[in-house]
Amino acid sequence: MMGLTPYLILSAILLVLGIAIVISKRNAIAMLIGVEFILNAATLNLVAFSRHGIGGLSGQTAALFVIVLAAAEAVVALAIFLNFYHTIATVDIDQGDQLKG
Amino acid sequence: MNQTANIKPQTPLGQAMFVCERPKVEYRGLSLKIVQLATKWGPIGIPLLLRFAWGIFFAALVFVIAFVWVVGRFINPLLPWFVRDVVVVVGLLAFVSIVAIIGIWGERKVSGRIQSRLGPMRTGAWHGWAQSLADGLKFVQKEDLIPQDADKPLFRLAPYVALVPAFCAYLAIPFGVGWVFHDSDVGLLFVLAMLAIEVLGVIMGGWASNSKWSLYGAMREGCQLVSYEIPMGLSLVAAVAWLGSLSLVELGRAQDGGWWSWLLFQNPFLFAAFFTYYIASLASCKRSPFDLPEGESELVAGFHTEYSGFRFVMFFFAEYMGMFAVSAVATVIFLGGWNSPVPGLASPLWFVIKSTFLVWVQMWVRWTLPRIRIDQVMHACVKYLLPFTLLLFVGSSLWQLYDNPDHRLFEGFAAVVRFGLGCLGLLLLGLYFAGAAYGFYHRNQLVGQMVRKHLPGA
Amino acid sequence: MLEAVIFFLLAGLAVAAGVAILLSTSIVRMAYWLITMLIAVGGLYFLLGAYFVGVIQILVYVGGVAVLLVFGVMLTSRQLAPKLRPGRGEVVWLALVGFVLLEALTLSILHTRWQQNAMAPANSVGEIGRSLLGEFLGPFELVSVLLLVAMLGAAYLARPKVPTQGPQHAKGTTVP
Amino acid sequence: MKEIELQYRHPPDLLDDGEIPSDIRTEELVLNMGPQHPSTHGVLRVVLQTDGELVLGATPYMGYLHRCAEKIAEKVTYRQFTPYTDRLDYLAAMNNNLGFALAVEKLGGIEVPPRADYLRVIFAELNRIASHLMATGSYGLDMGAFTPLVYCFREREWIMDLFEAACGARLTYSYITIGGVREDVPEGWGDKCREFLDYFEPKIAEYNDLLSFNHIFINRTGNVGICPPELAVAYGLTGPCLRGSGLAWDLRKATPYCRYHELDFDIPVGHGENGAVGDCWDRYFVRVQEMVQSVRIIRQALDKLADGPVQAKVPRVVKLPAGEVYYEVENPRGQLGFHLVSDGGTSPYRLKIRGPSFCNLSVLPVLAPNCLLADIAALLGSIDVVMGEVDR
Repeated sequence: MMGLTPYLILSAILLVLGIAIVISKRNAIAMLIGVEFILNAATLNLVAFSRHGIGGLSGQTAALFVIVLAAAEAVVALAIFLNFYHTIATVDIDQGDQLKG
Repeated sequence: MNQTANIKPQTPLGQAMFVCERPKVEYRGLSLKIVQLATKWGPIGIPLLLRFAWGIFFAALVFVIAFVWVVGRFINPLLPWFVRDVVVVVGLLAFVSIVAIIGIWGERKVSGRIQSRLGPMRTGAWHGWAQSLADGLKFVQKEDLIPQDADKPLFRLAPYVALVPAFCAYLAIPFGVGWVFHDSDVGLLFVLAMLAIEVLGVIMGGWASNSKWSLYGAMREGCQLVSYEIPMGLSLVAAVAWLGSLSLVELGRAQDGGWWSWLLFQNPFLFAAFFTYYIASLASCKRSPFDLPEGESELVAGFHTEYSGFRFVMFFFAEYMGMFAVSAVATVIFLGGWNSPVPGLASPLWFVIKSTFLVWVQMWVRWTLPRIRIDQVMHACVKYLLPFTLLLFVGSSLWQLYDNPDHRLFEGFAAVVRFGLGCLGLLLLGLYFAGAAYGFYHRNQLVGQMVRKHLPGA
Repeated sequence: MLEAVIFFLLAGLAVAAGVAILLSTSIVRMAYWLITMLIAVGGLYFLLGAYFVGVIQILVYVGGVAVLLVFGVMLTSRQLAPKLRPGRGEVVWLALVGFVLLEALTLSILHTRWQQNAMAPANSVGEIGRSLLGEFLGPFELVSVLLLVAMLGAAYLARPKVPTQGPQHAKGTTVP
Repeated sequence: MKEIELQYRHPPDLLDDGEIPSDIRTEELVLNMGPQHPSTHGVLRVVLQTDGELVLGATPYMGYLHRCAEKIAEKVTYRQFTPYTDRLDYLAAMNNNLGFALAVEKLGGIEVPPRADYLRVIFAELNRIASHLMATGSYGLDMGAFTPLVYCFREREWIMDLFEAACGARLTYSYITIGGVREDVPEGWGDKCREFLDYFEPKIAEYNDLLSFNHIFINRTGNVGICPPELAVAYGLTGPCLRGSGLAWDLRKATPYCRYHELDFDIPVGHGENGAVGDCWDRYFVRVQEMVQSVRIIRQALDKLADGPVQAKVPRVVKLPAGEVYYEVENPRGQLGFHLVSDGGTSPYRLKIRGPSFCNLSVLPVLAPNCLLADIAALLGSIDVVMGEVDR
């Protein structure tokens, strides 16, 4: 039986990786990928807590909420990126500093 | 040395068969040894193999299944759990391979009969039964071509991504009570999830090929699959809400006791949900009339345009496994799974018979209908199928709310409707068998005089 | 023992995916590495006994979000792809900040005294369903509304920019 | 010539409110359809400009099957050119033979005996049925329905057998030659032919059930690639493509040759039952109806077939007087014209062939814009080109 700690450390690593991806990439879709990493790190935490008797099943329920929110977020973000791409023909977010669309 | 000496057969067998040596082609890939052997011994070896050795191979597979059955049923408690798991997985693999092999052969025979042809007749002793094995042998020999500008790792990976989840789906499908690898309480969702991963392999292959036709195929696949998963899931949710479980074993067990207790006949909404599920499942395993991702008259071969040899076969296998998997889900959820039409004869055989019937209907549809256009596919899903399945879900839930002893009048009405639906189902089945019998009796007339002359035994 | 092996396999896969994304320059590869990570995390959910969450992770994330993402990549990555490699100075800063953050998190995790009482993996689907419609009914409804809003918003954002002309049938035909 | 302003959109019932499906609009892509593509019916290459699934423009490129048939004609005798006509529209070789023979006979003033004339009608119409069977069947294949093709081949096989009995060949017959037909049909051939017609006529209803009135098929072809009559005339469309646009123009009625004026038949035209007049479904269905009319014609011609010679007295090496003639016949795909210039020698001074497929194909760039990718297959199939005739 493995304890809680490995899961928490893994989730910390995933979180840091996600932050690094969001910071280092200029491509909007790559940044979205980084955000997914961060969300998954959080979800993993929640599920691990739930398994190890902290908060009962509400951890899993919250994980479900996170997954649903991530889906909604991905959809809206992709719609924005496609729009962005149609307007200025690139997904480089450095180009998106103008308010005119 | 003159020219004729070069093309003279080198091996004694080749000389005996008067077969010229094949031109020296540089083969790459895994199958080099097989190609060399086949080139050397092919002219005699392959016919011999097809006559005898494949029979032995088949017998070996049957033996493996029998072994698995014995081990899984009786010696199971005596063995460590991982031995049981390994044995069951090997047995499932054998079963799934046979499903795909027989499916491919069956598709060709079915299409032949529908089109007043005979289909494969020569390979193997009886009705070309070894045809797909021979094709498999041929595909193994083919060069494993990878386009120069392809994304090579993804190109190599894609067939596995398509094939492995299609197999994994079988891990949760129960063939009977106790005849399941893992009875999970989320078995249905697991099957759906695995079938959803399969899509990724197709998209991956289509993108990695770096061919425009493949890309079109991949994009169509993405569009179609993501859209049709929703009506497919909603139709299943109507059924799941009726029985209140996500476990396929529970769902099957709840339909015990005769055809009138099958979920299909419980209320009109579920009756319709079976058909919406079936249509959506056609779309989700790329079967005609939804075979746009590989529509050969529009996109040359769609996502597998650039694939050859064994990787192509893997896509093919994945398709046939997917066909059987969605039919198996339909069988378990709507058609009572392994339960027999009359109570007390439940057996995995029933499950296989019902699923095979649904697979046959898929083939029947494929060889009858033209292909739908992509915008019509999306409109059919979003405008008609999706609202309709939502309606079915709501209707089924409401029906369940009132179909209880508190509402005596409605309960009587529901019983009448249930009886009527059961009769309707029997009538449909009877019509089908009557039509089949009529067609069989008049087969010569349907086939036509020209062909009749050449039919064996005419 | 077996659980540990599987855990380290899946965890290694997830971390490898993250590192590969950091190092990769091809956006499609990144998307597929993301899928690898998602499947690995789904496997970890299975390992934790949260079958329902794991299946939903694969069904929604891999079957829906990831396919959508790959789709978006296909639509946008053909040309004019922005340069994906960060500058040298950025890498140094990134490594520094990442290391500090990771160190802080790991230390705090290791030094906290978690009260662990492991639960057996229960038949959790029914329980989750009950808690969704009982304890978490408010958030559940909110999420439903949010999904609707997201759907409408996405449809609005992705609407065609060019106003499409109405049908013009053969009336405008002129013949030489 | 004024520029033709045509802006075709998908009709309201197929796409929402007649708009371009803008949600699948991405960015332009040049797509080479062919020369090796399953639905280009040969070695046609169509360069498509696509925007996602939407086709913005299509340019046919041809010449992959060019065999200098017209130039060869100047080097061979008139009789020797007959086999070359087989290779023009290889699905309707009898009709090609007939057109060339009629042109030569017109210039040379050769009278053909009546039995040969009726035989010519019978064989031309049988070949029309065979050609239309191939066209409708492969149109089903273009739409993704494989089975009608095999059924059509089954019937076509019988016609091939009839041809084989008469002349020994199954695809390139060279049966209708200058001055009549090469030899008389064998004993009992007429009864075999009647047997085939009795068998074939009910089968057409079967194809209608299976394909023509199939809901999916109608949705795929109705209202797609609408070619109004003015456009059809402007682009010189002939044959089923013209009649599909609603114009009842058929050379067998307009300028009867052989004995068509003695035979009773109708000209089927497109009425736009499942969409607008001149859509793909109309062009397709005109072919189906023409098969019925051909059966009628063959029955009458078989009734009128009397004993007699089948070959006029024509010297072995035909020598035509100096002059020129243009003769057109109604081929399955349209009007096949031979412009023959003779300087009095034993071979043509110049022979210009008007291939119907070539002219019909010219309308593709006009009809293709704002179709979907799948509609290109529908369009090409309904125009029904044979590349042997386009490239000559």
